[in-house]
Amino acid sequence: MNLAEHLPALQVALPLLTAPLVILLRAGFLAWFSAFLASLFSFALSVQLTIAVLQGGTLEYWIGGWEPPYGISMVVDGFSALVLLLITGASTLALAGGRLSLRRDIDNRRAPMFYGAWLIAVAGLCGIAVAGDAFNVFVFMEISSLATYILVAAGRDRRALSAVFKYIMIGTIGATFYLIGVGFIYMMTGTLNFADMAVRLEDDMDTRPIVIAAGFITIGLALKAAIFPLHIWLPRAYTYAPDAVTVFMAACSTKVALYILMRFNYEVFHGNLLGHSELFTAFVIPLALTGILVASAIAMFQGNLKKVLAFSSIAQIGYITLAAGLTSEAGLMAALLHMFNHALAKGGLFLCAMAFVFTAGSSALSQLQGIGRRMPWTMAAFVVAAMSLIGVPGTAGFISKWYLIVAVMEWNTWGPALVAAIVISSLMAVVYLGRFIELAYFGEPPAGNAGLLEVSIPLRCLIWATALLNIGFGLFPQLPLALATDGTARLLGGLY
Amino acid sequence: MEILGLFNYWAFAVLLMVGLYALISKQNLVKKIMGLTIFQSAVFLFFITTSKLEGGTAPILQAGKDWTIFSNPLPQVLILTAIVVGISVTALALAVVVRINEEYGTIEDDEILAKDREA
Amino acid sequence: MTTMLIGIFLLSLLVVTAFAIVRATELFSAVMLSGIFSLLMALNFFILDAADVALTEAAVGGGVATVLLLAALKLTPPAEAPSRGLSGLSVVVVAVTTLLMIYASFGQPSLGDPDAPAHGHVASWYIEHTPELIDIPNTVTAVLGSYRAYDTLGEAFVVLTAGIGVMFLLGGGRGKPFSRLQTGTAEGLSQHLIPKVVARILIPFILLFALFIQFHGEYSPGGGFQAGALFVAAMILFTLVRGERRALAVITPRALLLMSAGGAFLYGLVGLAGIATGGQFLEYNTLASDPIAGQHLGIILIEFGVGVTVTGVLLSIFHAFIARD
Amino acid sequence: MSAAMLPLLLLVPLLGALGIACSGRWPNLREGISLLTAIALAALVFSWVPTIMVGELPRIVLTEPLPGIAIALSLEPLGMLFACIASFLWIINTIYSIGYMRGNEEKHQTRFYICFAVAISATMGIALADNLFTLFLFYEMLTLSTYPLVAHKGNAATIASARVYLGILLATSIGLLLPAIIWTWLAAGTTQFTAGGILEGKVGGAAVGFLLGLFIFGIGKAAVMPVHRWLPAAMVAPTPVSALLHAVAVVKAGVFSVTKIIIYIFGADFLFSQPSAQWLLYAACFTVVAASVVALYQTNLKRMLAYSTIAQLSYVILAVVVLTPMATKGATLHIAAHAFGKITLFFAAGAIYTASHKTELWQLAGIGRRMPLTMAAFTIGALSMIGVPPTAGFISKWFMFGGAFDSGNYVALATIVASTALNAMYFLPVVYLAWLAPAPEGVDMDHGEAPVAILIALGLTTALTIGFFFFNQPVLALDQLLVENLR
Amino acid sequence: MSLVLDLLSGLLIVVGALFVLSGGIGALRMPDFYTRVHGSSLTDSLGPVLILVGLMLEAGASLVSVKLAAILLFLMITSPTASYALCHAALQSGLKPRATKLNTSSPASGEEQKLQ
Repeated sequence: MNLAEHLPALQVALPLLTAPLVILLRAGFLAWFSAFLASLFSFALSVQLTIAVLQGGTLEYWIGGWEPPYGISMVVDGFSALVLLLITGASTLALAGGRLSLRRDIDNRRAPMFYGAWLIAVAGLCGIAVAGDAFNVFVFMEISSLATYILVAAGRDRRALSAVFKYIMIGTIGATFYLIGVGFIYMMTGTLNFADMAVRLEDDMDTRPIVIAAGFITIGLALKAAIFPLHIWLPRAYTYAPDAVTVFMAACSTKVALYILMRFNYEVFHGNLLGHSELFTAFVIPLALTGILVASAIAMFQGNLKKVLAFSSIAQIGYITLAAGLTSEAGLMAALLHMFNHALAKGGLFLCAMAFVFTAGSSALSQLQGIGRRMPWTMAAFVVAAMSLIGVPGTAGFISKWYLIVAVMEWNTWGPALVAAIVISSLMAVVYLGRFIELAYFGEPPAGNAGLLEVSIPLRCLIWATALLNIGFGLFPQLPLALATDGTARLLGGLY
Repeated sequence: MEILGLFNYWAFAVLLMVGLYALISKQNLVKKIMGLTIFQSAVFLFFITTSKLEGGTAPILQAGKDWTIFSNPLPQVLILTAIVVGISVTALALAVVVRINEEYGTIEDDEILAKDREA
Repeated sequence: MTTMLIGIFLLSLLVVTAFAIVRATELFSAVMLSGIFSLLMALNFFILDAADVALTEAAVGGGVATVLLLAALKLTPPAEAPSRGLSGLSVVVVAVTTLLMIYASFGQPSLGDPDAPAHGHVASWYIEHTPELIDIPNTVTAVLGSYRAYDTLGEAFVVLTAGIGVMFLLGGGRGKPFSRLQTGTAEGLSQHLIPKVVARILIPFILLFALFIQFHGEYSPGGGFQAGALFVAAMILFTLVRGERRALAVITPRALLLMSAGGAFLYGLVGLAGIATGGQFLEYNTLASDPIAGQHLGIILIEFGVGVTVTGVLLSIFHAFIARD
Repeated sequence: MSAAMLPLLLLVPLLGALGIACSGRWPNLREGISLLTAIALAALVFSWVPTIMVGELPRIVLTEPLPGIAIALSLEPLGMLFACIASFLWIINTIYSIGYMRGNEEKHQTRFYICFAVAISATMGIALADNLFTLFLFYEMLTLSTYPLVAHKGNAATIASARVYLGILLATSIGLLLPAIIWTWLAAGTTQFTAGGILEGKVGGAAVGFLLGLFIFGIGKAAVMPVHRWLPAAMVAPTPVSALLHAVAVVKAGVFSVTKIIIYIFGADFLFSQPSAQWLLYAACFTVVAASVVALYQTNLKRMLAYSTIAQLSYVILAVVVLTPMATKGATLHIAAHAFGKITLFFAAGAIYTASHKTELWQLAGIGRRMPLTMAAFTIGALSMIGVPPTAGFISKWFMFGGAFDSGNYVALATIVASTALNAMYFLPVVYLAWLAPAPEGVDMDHGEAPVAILIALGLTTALTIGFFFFNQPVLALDQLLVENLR
Repeated sequence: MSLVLDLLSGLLIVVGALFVLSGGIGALRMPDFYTRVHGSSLTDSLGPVLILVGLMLEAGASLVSVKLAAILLFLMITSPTASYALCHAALQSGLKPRATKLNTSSPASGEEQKLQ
């Protein structure tokens, strides 16, 4: 047998099947280690997939050997590969960097369960990224969500629990809305396979149920993707989850919802639904704009580093949706690139935040005063990642912002206004990040922790690796560009 | 008759409404979960409705039985899965509620919020 | 026509029950009502020709969910605080949603409309080709176990995840991992004659029925999940009458953990076996020399896996809740 | 020399920074390394002069992250001139800093020297930038690397003004410059600096004036009013930093970028064929006069110098705008001349502060008798600012004046005359005060000259200020090249 | 013959339904908990029996009637047990029957003696 052709299936199966073994372990370290290995291997797998996609174009895999639409198919194109890289990479990074922090957050005997849930979350997200079948997406969305709830609920603060309950409720509403939408589409087309849907939808252009279905699916996924104003679950979940979990989630969980959102709207609805593009734009862009501005504004007044970053995430999601809402090739490029680059930057920032919390014991800004002088290396990396988030040239963030602005400029007469909004929000980002950086370097350390020390060397190296990635992909963005181009082409297949 | 054929959809709509309402506006967490269950069952009902075929029977092709029309098996399969997902979510949510009750001493949403604020 | 009228009657009951659930302030009565709700729902499913779904809904909604809710209520305040009337926002959201649905409904094929698109295409293909491709009577099981086995794999893992979650959050009582779970309440109802005797009589039958559902799923409604639920029902009954200590002696927490993990893992292994024997992931044709036999083997194996996982997980959840006090 | 050697100019200071970081524990070694780096860099830069003189334009593309957006370096006469000034003054500045930092027992000296080196590297990048994108990249790098320098003291007031510094520079660059660059890219399809400009026929009408505005105010470092606020705010920095800001790197980078954009992106002829671009002349004139007037009312020495800088910068812009070959030469000359003069003045101010901790003008009464050397240097610097021969200032002013006269641009003429008078009005009183006025009561006069390192630096710059009056041929030659390239 | 069977089964079913109905009414109208349970449980065990028997007559001798018989059996076992458990639980939680005066011992304790 030739494993290479089974890559898509293995990508999901590997973490999924390791999980049950992990929960049987007794010791925390073993559990962590096996979870880390599994995550590492699935990262290797997604690298393999990426190479395969770049060389051979889109891969399709028929599970059980049943031809779609009768069986379930997996489809891997540039976009999926990009998301896969994010998921597995983020998980590996968070596991590798977060060992000590997690060991402190989760007591040794519950650890196996925790890491099992972690692997299942990875598998679920990967499953969504490779899915070619609408209902299958639902199933794996639920797998990943349930696992993520567990991860968040592991936070030490009791507020993690109330946060996770809210998260469960909203997440389930989102998933169920999505299910309703899929149901409507199935009712009108009799199929669940994305490609097949696109074909069969052409027969009944915008019958009522399809329009409603589009609405339900978009809103349901917007709930999952925390698109403003449906973001209420995100800040608390990010803030009170264990720090390493936040690194993982921030880098990929909402991205995956956005991924499937764009999949559906572009591959299935656009082109098959009269005026859907206009409707989509009209629906998404105002939300995205307000999201960008309001969330950045809120972030400027938060007293907690993780909250600041969480709100900034909402703003960044706004960027992605804005770009996606332009329904233009440049817009899609920008959206895909920004997914990748934002994940890099935010991952790095949360990783540093994790290091700070690990030493200072709290993510409250007041506790982090002067941390920059105690932990120069980590802080320097933080600054680099921050610049990438702001979009300073030479960093990854700049690339996507450039594409975004260009896309917006050539959109229509409103372009300049949008550019103004983007610029303003970037300046707000300067403010809320600069605020922390300034007080980290010049603030007076609080009484308790005057003698803080740097985190361990390996973690420092990891942090710096992330920071350097931010610069590297800013100077040599060929890889994400190639993937984004491929993904865009496929998405636009539905549009023209 | 034609209109009555849509009754299932309306029932589905109303159930969805009731569930969603309980989910959003009830303060008691267990009540929220019950609302969630209703909400989801409504969707199940909807799917199964799409599977029904006039004069059909359950899609079990027994030899000797001379049924020719069978209802649509696919939505049934989907809902089997969905039901299981639903119960899993319920179980997890209940566990969280229990923990919340231990930590906060209440399962009323507004009181929990108040306690978070003062913390 | 009559079925439709019965359907309408049941649906109305369903709606009424739903309102009753929302309005009830006594959580216990709300739980009971939701049990009734699920059974009504099951009836609806049945008259809509969805035997498997009906069975599952009855087992899950009427059985497992109710037990879980009760177990949770044992640990939480039993009554709902007086709520402050309708909240504006929610009413608006809700109303909008409903109107959307009803608006949409007019474009939809009416109940049982034979030429609705849903019945063409994929569905009819299943009906036609299952006999020669898989050759088992119950098309639902065929689709569930083979055509869309991947979804079912996901289903099994959703259950496992829920189990993990509960075991992680509640553990085996305070500060103990689930595998060390033990409990104080020894006796249960064992000194009460009537329940004891009745349980003695019933449990074997329930187990028997569970096994029937498990392994007869290809021919009649049923399958791993329903069987698992029934199995759990039997075990719960046993626990009630003989006390947890006995129950945990019969199936230790560690064993429960093994079952939960093992079943799901078995399912996955079947999938990998497909690859190992030169097929695709979750392809059964290659499992045996004869494709049909392979399909049967595969379906039986995965159904078994699902059953084991469900049993393990649901029981663990039950015990985790009980041990928490 | 091959273009492949260009990146060295950036790498040397960065390596120096690394070395400084590693040798932080041993001050002598650390400062030795900084000095060594400075000298090495200057040597490298000057070794390029002959190549440029023969009219070569070495160019190298480092990477091309986005199609049409490359990080590329190239060396043309203007950049050559700027690089020479910056690298050479850096040596002197380093010597001076050693004296100053030790003299005042400043904290975090390692951080100081590191940031200093990085800043110089960024400056080199600006000098060598081959397109707007590269320019922007190093422009931001310069801003960020100088922020810690400005905030060096780290007390509340300092941080506040440092915030103003960073805020204005970042806000203008991200908010105005970046959109301007993107606009240019969308319009012209490239952002490469090309003799004669790339925008001709691509944009027209009012858009030109608007785009020009985005550029001019986007480059906050050029301190055209009203985006000059950061410069006085940055006065909280230690004197070597002020010198770096005012003479060596930052503001020069500003006017240099403006000049480069006007002549290489718009293309001078095209730009000033557009009526909508004429406002720049008046903006520059206004800044010159207004800043000088404000300087009149300053009572703090360094603030006064700051406003004088603002005025002098707009001279350069003014000269470029006047736009005869002669005036363009004047502009480039003035970049150099002002650099020498202003650095002298700042060194003097720093020397006074080090020796006597005096910052206010009234305290300087009679200080000339205590610190004759320092004040002599100060006087020469002041004269150069006013433009009295035999100082550097005279040369540049002469060319500008001539240029303005040729083009019959009487607004420019009037401005130059007026501001010269104003300069005299605010510099001469200080000189008078320092030498002739009696010492006021309550001011201790029992201090001598500043440390010797400071005096050496001071002497060097003074020598330059005067020397430039006699030996300015190389610069003129470079200018000639530049002007020929343009035509 | 079949006519007779039909009539008989119909009769049984109707009567059974009536019993169930009366049980329902009783559950609503009876004065206190125990009496309600009593009413409903009695009719619950009788009504279904009649209905099932009626159905078995309809089905004749076939697999279906076997299944029905099984259901019947389980009903006979479970529904009394259920009512027993219900009352017992109520008694445990201290709910006293609202009984008018009997002999000296209080009804509640009397109940309990019966139980042990």
